[in-house]
Amino acid sequence: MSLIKDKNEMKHLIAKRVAKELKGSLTVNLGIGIPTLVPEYLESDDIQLHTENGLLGVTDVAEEDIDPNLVNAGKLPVGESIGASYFNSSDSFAMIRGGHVDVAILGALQVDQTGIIANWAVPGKNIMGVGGAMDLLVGAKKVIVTMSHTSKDGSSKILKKCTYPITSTRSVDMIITELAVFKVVDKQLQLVELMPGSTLKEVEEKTEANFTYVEE
Amino acid sequence: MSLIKDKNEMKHLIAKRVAKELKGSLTVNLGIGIPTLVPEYLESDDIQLHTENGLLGVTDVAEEDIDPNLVNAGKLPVGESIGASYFNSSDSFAMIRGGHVDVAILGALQVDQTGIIANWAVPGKNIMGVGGAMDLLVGAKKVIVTMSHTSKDGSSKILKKCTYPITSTRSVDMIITELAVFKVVDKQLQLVELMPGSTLKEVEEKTEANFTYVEE
Amino acid sequence: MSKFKEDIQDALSCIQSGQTILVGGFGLVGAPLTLIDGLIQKDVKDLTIVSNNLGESGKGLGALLNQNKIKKGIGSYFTSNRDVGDKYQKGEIELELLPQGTLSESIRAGGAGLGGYYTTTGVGTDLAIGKEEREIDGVKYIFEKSIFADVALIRAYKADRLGNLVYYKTARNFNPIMATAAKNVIVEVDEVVEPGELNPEEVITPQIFVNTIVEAKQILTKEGVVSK
Amino acid sequence: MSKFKEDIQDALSCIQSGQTILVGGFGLVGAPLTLIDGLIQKDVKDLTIVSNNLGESGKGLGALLNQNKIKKGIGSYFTSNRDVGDKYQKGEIELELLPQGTLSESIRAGGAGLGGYYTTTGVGTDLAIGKEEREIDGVKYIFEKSIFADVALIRAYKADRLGNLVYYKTARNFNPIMATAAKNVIVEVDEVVEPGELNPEEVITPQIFVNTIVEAKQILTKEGVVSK
Repeated sequence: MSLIKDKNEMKHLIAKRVAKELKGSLTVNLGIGIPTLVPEYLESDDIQLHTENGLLGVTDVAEEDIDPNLVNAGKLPVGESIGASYFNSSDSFAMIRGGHVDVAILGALQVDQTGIIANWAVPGKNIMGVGGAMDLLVGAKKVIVTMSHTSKDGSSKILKKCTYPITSTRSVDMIITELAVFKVVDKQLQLVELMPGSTLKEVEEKTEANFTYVEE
Repeated sequence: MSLIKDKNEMKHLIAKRVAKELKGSLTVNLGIGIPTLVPEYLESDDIQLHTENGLLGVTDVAEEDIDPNLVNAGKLPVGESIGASYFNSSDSFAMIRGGHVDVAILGALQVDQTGIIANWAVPGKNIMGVGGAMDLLVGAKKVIVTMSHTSKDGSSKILKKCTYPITSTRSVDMIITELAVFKVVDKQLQLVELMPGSTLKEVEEKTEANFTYVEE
Repeated sequence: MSKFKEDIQDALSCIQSGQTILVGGFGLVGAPLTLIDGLIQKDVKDLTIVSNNLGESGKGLGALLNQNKIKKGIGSYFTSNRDVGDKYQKGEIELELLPQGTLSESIRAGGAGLGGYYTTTGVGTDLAIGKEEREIDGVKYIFEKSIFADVALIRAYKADRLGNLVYYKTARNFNPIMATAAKNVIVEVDEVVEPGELNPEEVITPQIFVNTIVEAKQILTKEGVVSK
Repeated sequence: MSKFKEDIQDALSCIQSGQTILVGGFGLVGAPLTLIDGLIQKDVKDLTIVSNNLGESGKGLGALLNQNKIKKGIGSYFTSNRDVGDKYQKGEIELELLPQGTLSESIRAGGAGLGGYYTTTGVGTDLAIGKEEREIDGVKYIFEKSIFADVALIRAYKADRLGNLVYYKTARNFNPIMATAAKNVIVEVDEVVEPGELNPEEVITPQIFVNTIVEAKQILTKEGVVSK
């Protein structure tokens, strides 16, 4: 049984694990939610953060330096790094879709066992927002999904097949939850790591999708 | 018989007549050749000159101020006006094709009696350059053609039908030669003005195309 | 010739009911709040609004929405204003949802005189339903049409009197591309300067695109929107 | 991490025979003359060169042409170098002529991950032969494919060590769009500065696009090309 006490701790645990994947010189786009916590844990000085509303070189900002006209895609205040640049929305998505962003870290509602994700719509509810999710899925060289392993009702979010509308036909590369780290290789899930306090048995119980366990 | 003594005088006569068409606040793209002489005769202070290699706000430049990195589409040195702006080639042609340039003044090899022009290729010679001619033809709100009325051998350049490859299916709006000014209305040529020293008889003799004479 | 106008309603006089209007901004950031306020004062209806969001609840375009002046919204993320969902449920507004990159690219394409383009974004998803799919060099794309509007309402930081514009930080977003894609482009700015005060190398929107300039009177601050 | 390299051949080490290379510049203005010179020194052949012109006779890309290293040229105005016509007559080079707006738009589309687009330019002319025609909202367009290359050789004015670029006057031309449309982007600049010295609002090419920076040693002056 996972040792995590609350949702906030879970989010930080996942963000910290994501940060370990980001080594060397990379351009990384961070989605809304858990991904925005990743910068706290980055070890490389050479990571450039991209936000699709038009800034390459996102940093944290101190409370007293908050500028209402300087925000990330989640509309939260950010700062600009040394060597940053601003651009318009079409140039920003040209970067994304054109394959110039190395890594995208996204949240998801569901992932299937081939690595296809659903993260923009829920059937029966109005389809109201997609933002940059579909663009990031087709464009980023590597996509890492962060999410809680199960829904509030305890049901698995890693499914044989997504029941919500998919975001792209492209499989993500990695899934990181509070329980496990999966890689997607040849459209198959490989459990490559158990998160602290998690057991294979727990992951098996809480994962609907088929997966193999590969100790790395 | 036209009173023009030499080719240079002819070019200036045409350029001066073109300038009379440019009134009020306009953005104008100037082609290579005769069009580049037009600015000498402009009366409006409110004409902004566009060059497709990436500058809005072209001016003349004094010999001592020539900058090798500041040229027009004919690769001739130019200056920049107060309120000028630079942009890349795709943004420049977005302006042209997107209908943001008010007037294009172009040279032509041939014009037909519906106002279709040929100005980029000669059959039997290698097709080697088109530059921005086709873009300007589809994009500029108004197109004025400047050219000598006849070829070196005396044959008409205003024809029933172009024998050279056409530049666009769009008819130009006006043709200005050393002998006459034509308007193109509903795909028909209207002779609206005789140039100084020119007679209707001479224009009729030297024009293969059908046209009507409309005294304005 | 100066494109500056003192009076907001005078600046908006070209707008009529039934028109398609591009509105800049990412949420309230970089949104032309003064011009939107002018639109709220104006007697128009049946507008098609192209904007990433329809503001927030009761703020920016959200206030226009609550006046029932918007017939249709075209955007990428309506979720930021819960009123949009309510109106959609009641059948009081049509919505067209586009991926954000497709929204921005379609506007750019419209301004650049293109008819449309092929993008990988959305292929195989519900947002591709009804759209032509085409394989080019072994890759699947869908066709997206360009967007060109009657009017664009945008926000910039500074304008010279000719209409050259520069922007401020992430308030740039959709504004420069919208400036290219409408018959009438109206911009609100924090400051109007004389021609020559903006460096020609640093102009983001050349004056060719801008019809009318007004001074911003509604400003986004840390404390929210305030009147100047 | 600095992207600066001292040695030109080191910078060009990614280039191989048979590749497609974008080369910036409008004639010699804004052309990466130092990198072209490096290519002249390098043992490669069968290159496809995408550039508005193939230099002037014996200058810039014209010198590379005369080495018979260019298998194919894609551009809009080869007329500026009479040697191109001679080689074409002899069957020593393939040429693909595109309207200048189509050339630039195809490069931008390649960099933006698009498969192609519909343009009005060229409709009904000889340059539309073999291209799909399509009517959209009553207007005729032709389909043009995007261009994406192995390498781009470009010229800028200043770079910071991260690779952010600014340009100088009409030497900008094709360079910023080519920076987006190749796997490897190599830029020569007049000056390398420290990160932070370029204003983030004024960067034209964000560093994400740039792989390698070298110092320009061949400079275009009023008196022609000189070695620095």
